[in-house]
Amino acid sequence: MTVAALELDLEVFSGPFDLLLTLVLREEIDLLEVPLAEIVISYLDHLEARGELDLEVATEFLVLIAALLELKSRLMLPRADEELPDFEPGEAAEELLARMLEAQRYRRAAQHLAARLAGEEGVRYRSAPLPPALRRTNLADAGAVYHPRRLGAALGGLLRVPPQLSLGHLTIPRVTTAERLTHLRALLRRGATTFDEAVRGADRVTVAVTLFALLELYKQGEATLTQDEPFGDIAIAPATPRSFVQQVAS
Amino acid sequence: MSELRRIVEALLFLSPDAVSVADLAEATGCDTDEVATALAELDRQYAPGERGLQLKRVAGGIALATDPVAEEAARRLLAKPRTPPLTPAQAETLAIVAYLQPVSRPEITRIRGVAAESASATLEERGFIEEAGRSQFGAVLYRTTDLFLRLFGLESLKGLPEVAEWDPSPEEEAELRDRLLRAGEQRAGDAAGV
Amino acid sequence: MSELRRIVEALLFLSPDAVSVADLAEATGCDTDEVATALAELDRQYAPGERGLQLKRVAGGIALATDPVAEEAARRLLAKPRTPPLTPAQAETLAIVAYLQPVSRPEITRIRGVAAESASATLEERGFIEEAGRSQFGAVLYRTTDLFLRLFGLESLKGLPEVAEWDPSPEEEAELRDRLLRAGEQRAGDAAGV
Repeated sequence: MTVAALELDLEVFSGPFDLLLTLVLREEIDLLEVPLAEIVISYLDHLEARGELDLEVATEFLVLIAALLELKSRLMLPRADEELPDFEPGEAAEELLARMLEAQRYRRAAQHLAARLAGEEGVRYRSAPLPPALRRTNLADAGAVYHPRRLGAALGGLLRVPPQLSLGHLTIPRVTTAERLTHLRALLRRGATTFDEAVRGADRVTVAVTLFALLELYKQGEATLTQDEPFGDIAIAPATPRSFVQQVAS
Repeated sequence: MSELRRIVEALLFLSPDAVSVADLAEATGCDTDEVATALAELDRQYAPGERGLQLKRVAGGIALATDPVAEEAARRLLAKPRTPPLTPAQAETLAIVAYLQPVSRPEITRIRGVAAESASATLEERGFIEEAGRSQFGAVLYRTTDLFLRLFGLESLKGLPEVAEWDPSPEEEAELRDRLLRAGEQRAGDAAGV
Repeated sequence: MSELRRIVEALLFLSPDAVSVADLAEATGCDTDEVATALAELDRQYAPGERGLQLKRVAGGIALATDPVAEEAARRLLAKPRTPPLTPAQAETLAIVAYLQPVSRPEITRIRGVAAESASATLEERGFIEEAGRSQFGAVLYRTTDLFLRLFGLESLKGLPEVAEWDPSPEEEAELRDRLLRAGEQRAGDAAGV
């Protein structure tokens, strides 16, 4: 089975995955209403039922679901053009296109190689050991063809610890979940707060990471969340006596 | 029949790998023109349909191989297939190594979108790819082997079609672009309204 | 020429050992008389002096073997130690064995940060390294051979160059083995993240 035929049964859509994809791209279904996590769970259920992992299908699924997640997360976050001029609309799509084209290229090359190998079916080479007379090497015939320096150099290379990767050219990991957790806990020590309050003046990335941190707080049972309507402000309240929160935060 | 032709035939029979004309010349003490003449004589003897064996130009040299006419019987006698077919993951990994060599495993992973550990390990075990040094970050680089050329019937890597041949057609690319860009426009439009 | 003759020729070419008429009959799906007829045809083709190969009747059946005319050239081509340039993987593996012997394959893998099966198999096949018993955990241990010393022009292992000479951090006093293992683990971690 291919990813395309993965049967989905979601609230907003029921049918094969490729149809959903088409409808999303044709804007006939709002991506914001599609629960991507449920699609992933459907796929995992399907894998479990099948009991084996077809890597090619899994790759295709990962590429598609990653693309959908990326589009959806951009739809959900407020834009900040001034701050991130490098995220032009369409740029992510261009990048995705380039990657899909590259993957496609090697998938076709792979088909060519597989066909080539199949075409050589029946052409066998001999793999018998040499006759005993040819297997004996006369030590006296063996001259020095290698320099011992090569060995010292190879070992020296192995002693070298590789340089640390420079992440200087990446702008994304400027803010960590841990930082935003600390920030949220500090706010909660003073009592209830709201998401808008927690991300006041923050850029897009910080907003996203703060949301992660908030979900983490909720999971840990440190806070309760209330949202009256979609896109409305989220009210955040400490879920436990303040002493406990302080204890966790310290 | 010339003695040189007989000797060359014997050397091709014994050698586990394809043998270059230069190596045949050195071993026989003849010059490369003489070896080429002997090979031409052998070519006539091994004309298609004549023998159970054929003379193949592969992996930068000459090798004796069986004619596919014997495959069924060979499988019964040796009780093993020639070489199992490639899984799609292995074929893709091999294609990337063949065209981009030397190439690191992280780069293969980036192109394929999934980890390539198991496919590259299998390809290495089967002797299709081998290590070719390390990248500046210490990641192992891979290249294809002579065995790869031999089993795929290639004389050299030049025998592979140009990589551009596998690019999607302009129409396919335009269609894919259109679909993606429309999603992008929607995103811009919707997001502006948030 | 009959197809059966061609198939029998291919089977004899592939088989490392002599093959019995019964086995040939079973593999080809023919009866032994037909195989005997095909072998008689082959006998004529392989008449002495015609080819570089001979059809031999030996204990256990029939075998293809080279004609003695090729003996000297075969020795020149195949019996010399095979000494192509070492690949980086082979040089690293050989250096680890040379300096740390006896050393197990898992340890080589840990130091290199990547599996060493194919490199150590090649080194063993070429006679550069050999097995030297087993570790307490049952892993094969390797050591270098006399051929290794010869090919590197060394009188003994004492002649190996000082490692410190190549070590960019000679101030570190820890034992060579520990330092190699630590660098290897670091490398494996980093490479995975690239």
